[in-house]
Amino acid sequence: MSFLNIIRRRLVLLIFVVFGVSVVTFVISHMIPGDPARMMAGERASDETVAQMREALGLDRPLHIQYLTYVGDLLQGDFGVSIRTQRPVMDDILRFFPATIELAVAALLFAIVLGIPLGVLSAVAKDRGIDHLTRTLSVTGISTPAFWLGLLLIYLFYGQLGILPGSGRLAGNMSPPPFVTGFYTVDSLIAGDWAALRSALAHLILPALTLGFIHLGVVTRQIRSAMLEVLQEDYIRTAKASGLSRARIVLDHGLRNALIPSVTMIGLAFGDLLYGAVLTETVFAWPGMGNYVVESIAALDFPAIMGFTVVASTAYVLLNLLVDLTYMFLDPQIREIG
Amino acid sequence: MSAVVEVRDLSLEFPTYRGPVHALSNVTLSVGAGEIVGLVGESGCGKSVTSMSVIRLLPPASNRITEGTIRLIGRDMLATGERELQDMRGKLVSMVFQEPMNALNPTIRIGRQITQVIHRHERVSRAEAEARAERLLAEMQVPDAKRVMKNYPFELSGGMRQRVLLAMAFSCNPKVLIADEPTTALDVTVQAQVLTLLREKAKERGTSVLFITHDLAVVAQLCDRVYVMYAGKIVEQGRTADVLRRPLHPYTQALLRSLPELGQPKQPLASIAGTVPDLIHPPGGCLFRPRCAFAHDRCVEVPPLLSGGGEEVQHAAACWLLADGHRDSADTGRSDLPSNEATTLPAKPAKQTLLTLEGIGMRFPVGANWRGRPRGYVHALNGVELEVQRGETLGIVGESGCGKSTLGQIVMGLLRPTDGRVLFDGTDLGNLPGSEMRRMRRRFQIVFQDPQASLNPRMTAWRVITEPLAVAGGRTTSWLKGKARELALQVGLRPDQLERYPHEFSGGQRQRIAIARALALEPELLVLDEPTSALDVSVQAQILNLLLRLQRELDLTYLFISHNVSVIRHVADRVAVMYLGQVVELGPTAEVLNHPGHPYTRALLASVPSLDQSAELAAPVRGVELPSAIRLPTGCFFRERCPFAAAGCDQPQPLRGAEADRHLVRCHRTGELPPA
Amino acid sequence: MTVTDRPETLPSAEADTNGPAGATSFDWRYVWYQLRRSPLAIVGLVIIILVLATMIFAPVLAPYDPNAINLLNRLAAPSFEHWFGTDQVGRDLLSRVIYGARTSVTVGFAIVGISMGFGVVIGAFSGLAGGRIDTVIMRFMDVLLSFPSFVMAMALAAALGPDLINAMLAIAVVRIPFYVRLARGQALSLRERPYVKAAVTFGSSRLHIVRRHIMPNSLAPIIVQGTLDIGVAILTASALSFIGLGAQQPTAEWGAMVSNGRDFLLDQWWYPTFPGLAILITAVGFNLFGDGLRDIFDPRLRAK
Amino acid sequence: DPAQATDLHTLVIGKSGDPDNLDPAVTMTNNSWTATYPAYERLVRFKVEDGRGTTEVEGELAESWTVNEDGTVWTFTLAGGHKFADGSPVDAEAVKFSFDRLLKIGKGPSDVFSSVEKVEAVDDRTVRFTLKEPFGPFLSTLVVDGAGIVNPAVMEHEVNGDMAQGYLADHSMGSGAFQVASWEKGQRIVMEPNPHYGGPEPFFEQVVIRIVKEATARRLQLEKGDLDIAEEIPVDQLSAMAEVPGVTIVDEPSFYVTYLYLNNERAPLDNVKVRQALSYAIDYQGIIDGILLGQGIQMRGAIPKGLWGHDPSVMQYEYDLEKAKALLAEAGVEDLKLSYLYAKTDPNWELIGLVLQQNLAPLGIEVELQEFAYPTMRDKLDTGDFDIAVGNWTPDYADPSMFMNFWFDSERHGLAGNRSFYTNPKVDELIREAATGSDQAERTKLYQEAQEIAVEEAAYVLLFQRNYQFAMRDDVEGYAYNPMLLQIWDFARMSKSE
Ligand SMILES: Nc1ncnc2c1ncn2[C@@H]1O[C@H](COP(=O)(O)OP(=O)(O)OP(=O)(O)O)[C@@H](O)[C@H]1O
Ligand SMILES: Nc1ncnc2c1ncn2[C@@H]1O[C@H](COP(=O)(O)OP(=O)(O)OP(=O)(O)O)[C@@H](O)[C@H]1O
Ligand SMILES: [Mg+2]
Ligand SMILES: [Mg+2]
Repeated sequence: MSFLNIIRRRLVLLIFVVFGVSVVTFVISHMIPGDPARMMAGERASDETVAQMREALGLDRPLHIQYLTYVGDLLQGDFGVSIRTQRPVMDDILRFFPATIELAVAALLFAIVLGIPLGVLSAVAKDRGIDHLTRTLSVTGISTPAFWLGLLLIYLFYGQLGILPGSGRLAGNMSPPPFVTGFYTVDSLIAGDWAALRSALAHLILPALTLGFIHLGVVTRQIRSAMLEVLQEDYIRTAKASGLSRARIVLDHGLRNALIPSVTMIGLAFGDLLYGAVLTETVFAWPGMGNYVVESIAALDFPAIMGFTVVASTAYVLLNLLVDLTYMFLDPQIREIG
Repeated sequence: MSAVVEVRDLSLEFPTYRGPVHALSNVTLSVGAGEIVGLVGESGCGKSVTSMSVIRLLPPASNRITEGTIRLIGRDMLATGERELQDMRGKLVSMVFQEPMNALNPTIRIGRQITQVIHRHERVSRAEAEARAERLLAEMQVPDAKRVMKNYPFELSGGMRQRVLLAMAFSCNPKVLIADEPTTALDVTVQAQVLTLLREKAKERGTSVLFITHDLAVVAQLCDRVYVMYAGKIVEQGRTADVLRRPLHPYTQALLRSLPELGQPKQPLASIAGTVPDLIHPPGGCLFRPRCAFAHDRCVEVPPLLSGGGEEVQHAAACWLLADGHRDSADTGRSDLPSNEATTLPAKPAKQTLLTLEGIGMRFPVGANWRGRPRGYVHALNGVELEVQRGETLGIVGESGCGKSTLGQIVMGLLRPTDGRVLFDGTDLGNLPGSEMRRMRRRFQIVFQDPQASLNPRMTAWRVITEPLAVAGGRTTSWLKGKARELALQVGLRPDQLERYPHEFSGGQRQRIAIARALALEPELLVLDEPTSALDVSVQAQILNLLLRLQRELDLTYLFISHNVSVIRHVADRVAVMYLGQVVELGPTAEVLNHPGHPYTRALLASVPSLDQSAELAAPVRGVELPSAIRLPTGCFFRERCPFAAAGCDQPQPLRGAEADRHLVRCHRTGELPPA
Repeated sequence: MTVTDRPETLPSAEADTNGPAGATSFDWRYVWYQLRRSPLAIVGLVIIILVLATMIFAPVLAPYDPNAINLLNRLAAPSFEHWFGTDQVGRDLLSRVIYGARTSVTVGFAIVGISMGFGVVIGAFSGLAGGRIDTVIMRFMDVLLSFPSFVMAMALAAALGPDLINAMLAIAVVRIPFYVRLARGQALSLRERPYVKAAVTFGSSRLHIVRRHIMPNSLAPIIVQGTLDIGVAILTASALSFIGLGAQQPTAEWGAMVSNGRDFLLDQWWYPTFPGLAILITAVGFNLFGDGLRDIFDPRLRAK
Repeated sequence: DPAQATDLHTLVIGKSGDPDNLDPAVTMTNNSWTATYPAYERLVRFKVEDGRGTTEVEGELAESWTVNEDGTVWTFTLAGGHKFADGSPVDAEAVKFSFDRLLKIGKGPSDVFSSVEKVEAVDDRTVRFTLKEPFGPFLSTLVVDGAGIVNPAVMEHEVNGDMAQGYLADHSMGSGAFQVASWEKGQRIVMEPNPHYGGPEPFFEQVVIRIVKEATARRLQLEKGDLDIAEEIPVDQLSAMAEVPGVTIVDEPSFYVTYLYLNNERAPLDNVKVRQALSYAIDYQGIIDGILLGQGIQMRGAIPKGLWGHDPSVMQYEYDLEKAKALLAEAGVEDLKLSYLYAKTDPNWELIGLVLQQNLAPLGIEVELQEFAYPTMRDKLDTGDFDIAVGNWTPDYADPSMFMNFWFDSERHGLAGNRSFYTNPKVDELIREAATGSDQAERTKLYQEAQEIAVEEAAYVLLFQRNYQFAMRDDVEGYAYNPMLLQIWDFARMSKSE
């Protein structure tokens, strides 16, 4: 399949996904009891106030009109107004997005940097002690409830040892660095604000560890099984018969080929980070999308939930596209034929 | 002659969950300097294990060497450390494997894969290494070596890859080359080229070669000396000519006699009954004893290698017969050949066409462009016209990818041709309604190549055999079981084994099950798609015999597909030679194979290695790649590779013949060709 | 009769020279042999058995009524009477963790059962049908896969009312596509197997092929996946409970217990710790065992 | 001794939830008021006496006021000297602008002022409010957050006729002592002094409101000195925290009450006997001791203790299982199955449900806990789709009408307040009369009379009046508790010692 073909398929999928997500959330939002107008007007508002609100929100119009209006606005980047914060959903999301991405990237880096060597080690030492150890670690990672691990880490590193902060992105008495990327670590580096950098890093460690631990398991397991499969390919035997060193065989011939199928897996794992992020952000009060959506759900703030799901699924589809392209780039068979 | 490879008394076992597999027992062999030594034997007899052990390539944890020594160029390989072994591999001894498709790393460019080996063993600059790699490729007759250096393996054909692997193997001028069935996966025409190349280069450089194969003819063409293995033991050894001409061991004798090239066409072959012993519980004494026609009391003891006497140097076999003087040559003793009663062929009934293929074309879409439309088509079949007469065997022969299986599937109605019609007994299968098609289907059945894959692993044998009957419904289990027993007996299976699952049978038995299933509906036509190519020659002989007998007894019509010319020669009444989805030659078997009219048929026949050592192996096609079936050549499809190409070949060729529809050839120069 | 045609009456005819059973066939001895060599899978199996036993014998094992509140004995530290301490309304945590096994494991099995059941049927049908139907179904599944599944589950659970059954359904629905893909892949590859083609040649119906050939032969990888998924399902369900969208009071459910206990982490560390450990251990059990099974059944990983 | 982690001149508050919106005409949540209340000034404010806030009002922007005979026209004279953060004076125009804006936007906070017909700026320092009808609590409504005076210059930020809602959502433009300097959503709000503030110069140079969602984390940060004030510490942890050196627990009675709605229109709770039985079956002290760890008192009547109008002698139900059984028998019902509707909004609600299950079991009543997301729960409350539900209530302004008129007026069926669907024409009459009167003694009498009836009829199960607690470093000074101003601090009057 060609690059163009992949892109086309993903973009068509994106249309369907956005359509599907918007319909589903829209239906859900109208299935629930609870009148958004009343929620926005406040607990003790009078009926007139609520009616006025309903009209302002267009909630008095027929459902399909409401949906069409919503989709029309959506296409113009207008996600509506949050019931809870009464601010444009898009503004909110843009504000929280970088935090989540920063956390996810940090977690993924942790998982990859540690997971690939562990996976390779485990495959090379299959069925020996180190393999059992690594597999135990990876299975534990996969099996650990993130919310619980987060709590334990807070208890230990913040509560007992007091060496790392347990919530937020930055020490409370610090101002965030000027916005460039939205990543505090990167931005403070750019601004040369070392204190902020230190604080941002310190705040990042525990949540990234929590989130990364699960994915460490995923990555390790994936690399291990891909390596095991690759290591028994005929070309590995050829390499051995040519006297190539073990390191060269494992890293150049083995890992190179094991990484190709792993890209997809790891890419999809990155998509799953969102799921983990919801819980991790809740536990660490990390001001990101996950946190935002949990609060929105608690308040049944459907404009916000819909906005989030649309953005998240779009991001997911685009991420998949990126993964596909990377995959094609890594696999010469696909790259060269195009 | 000082031996560069010396294996002495090597015994090796693999621990498995069912107990240790005694893969090698007391194997002793040697390869002298500059010598090409063959190691032959049927599947699973331990050839690969032996070869891998020589350079200690088996993962240490998976096996245990229980006794013996291995010396390579004077070095004790069992006492050598892993580092040193690595230094030796690729430099002193290199290895070429069977599957060229997978033996190269798919993600590294060819050039780097070769230079990597050079760099590993020699301190040379990058430029030097690259220059050398390119020279090597050129030497291995890789056209356009410079470009190939930058290619990835998938961009090369199988033959090219095997050349690249040879280049890699020769890159550091090793003393010894171990080649483990390097040509088994290749087409005969390519095999001929690669073998010629291998022999030349080895002789040129004085490299010793340990050549592993299951094909006795290849040994005949290539090797100075040969070792015959059976069930992990060397059973016979000697100069190639001696062993092939005067085999000493009953196994070697039987093996040779089960080759179809040595049998009379359509006559039963002397197969070896039974199967290879289970190496977990090997029979005591001589391992061949249970299948041996000459077995006697002494055979419960392990026989040593005994000289065959006479003037033949080093010709020896592990058989008590030699010691006891029961016999001294293959010509004496009981003959396994059946009596001549079967040789009288039944008179052919009047010609009656059972199957007609009219202008069959088949295209498969490949790839997809950005709109999801195919980017091109594989032209698997291009206007095939054939008729099959009731009661005959029509053989279809051709190299891999020429469309044989596709044709078989179209006949079976498993694929719908893009062009043309299939008429069975006068009925067009293309526009039959579902129910009638279902009824029609019972009249023709198919047997596939891979007996393992053709049986559902989760059904017992009797269920497999009676599945066609059960599908029709309305039969009791006991009736079905009874039927299964009948069919089993018919194909030579023990009825008491019918409760077993397919994986509990040997390959030959599985193929018998598949045949029994095909017979269940009492069909008139059987399509046999390479029914024996996954089997060992001894088992192949059993199956061929069975098929011939069934045809006689049940008056069956066969469409017999094979890439093996000898098999076709043995079973077919008429033969169609296919090339790139076309029938290029068609006629009575003997006529086509003895007086081929098409340059391609000639090339094909010339490439088939012969047991007759004097028949020099030739590589008669030009070293041009097989054209792609996606972009078909214009004119005659064989034009670019044809040594006789001339003006006029750029026009499409029709099938034509002197005597109408007896011997047809798709070549306008047939008459002008020099005698073969 | 000639030599060549005699039935193979040799005692050693059982030979299977190709080593262990073929890629998809099932040989208990082989499975057991491999399991024995894989201590981790055994550990997993033991954990699963223990958890299942806990689930079944909860009434016998639990020292107290898991729902009996005792406001006078709130947040008691682990002691001889209350091994795991008590929660903020004085319920015995050990008893609640034991009863929690019932909730969590049942939910895990139910989720996998539902998604597997629907997924396999849809997938096998889609794969075998091919063509336009297949395309439409798979595009639909692609869409479903791109949904932010956990958030969808959250939204669904929130909208339908927080409730274990709703959470279960929500999670199961978003997991269906995985099984559809798996089963379809199996069907697609099995469809090309000669024995399926052979079945076509003697006029088998589609139903016969699915029942006799596709289903039995695609089961192993699907069951392996299912085993691994139970761990995931338990985790996901507990995560939903953790954010308050799953099990409701007074049902004992591990995720909800961790959630309730999080505020007490500093002084009453045992409250969130034990139920969290229970989730971890159970998930580890299913994952270890599933991993082991996969190693055994994955033909690609089999030693050649 | 834990390190002083924060600057001396910075006050750091840790709260559990992010404010939603900082526009006083929009926001309805206490979390927002923490920032908006100090950022704006109002015409009047609560008096502070002896370091404690009272529920009586005094002038803030207003110097004095008069009301006409029938209580429909209020005229305020502004004190002068108050300036917005941009230096412009707070004049009558600004007051008129603020109320016009509030009413035009028409969101939640405007609801209290639905009786206002018009606001006029008579001159620079005089504003006149005309009411549609007399409204007893009018003066006390002027202390609510929504009555904050906004700088009319805000209209420069108006977009598409939104009356600058977009801008004020995350900025402030008031004359209060501290203005919002920045707000990183979900993380913190930083407030800085208003350079033109009319009052004495504040001690703090900066106030930081940090969002720390986990109670545990808030507690740890306070103990370590990273926070000066930590809100919403679970009762279980208060005693442990009190032990930590440097930490003070503020623990005061509040008007924050928790009670059960009994659906008066649905059988069997339409039977007064059954309702009374329930009221007798509940172990009030058990709940207070067990759930609040004793940090509260059982309610006595609807008007909480501490608010004027409270009647210390009104009947109070007590735990009496026998009586409950007898009443139930009298009602002739048995094997009841009742639903208990709640949400996660207040963690106590779930615990109350569990206790309820236990308490009612001996009566043969099975209670089914039904948890919903809060909006869903409210919808069910609105439509009367429940048997028993739980609710919390705090008054918006310091007037018993906040309880009596909201809870018992049959016109408010299903609205916030009368979610028991209680109907009694006599009570209606009494409380409506009380609401329009302007004489406090008169009104008290009317309310107490109504209250007696309603309590007797057990419209609600009145559970408890909870204490308001938070933790504070003990070097923070100048905090004056006011039960009307929960989660609101008067930063201008607070300081820290070295
Ligand atoms: N890793 C292994 N574990 C168990 N048994 C093995 C292993 N490798 C090989 N064997 C067994 O050892 C025997 C010899 O195998 P080997 O691969 O040498 O046969 P071969 O002669 O090369 O056959 P083929 O022609 O099929 O390549 C066979 O019975 C095989 O089943
Ligand atoms: N389903 C398919 N899709 C695309 N191409 C196909 C398909 N089936 C066969 N082909 C192509 O059609 C050509 C003929 O294939 P076919 O299997 O008939 O060859 P064959 O002569 O049987 O070869 P072999 O000896 O290797 O079995 C090949 O180039 C093959 O790649
Ligand atoms: Mg081999
Ligand atoms: Mg074929």
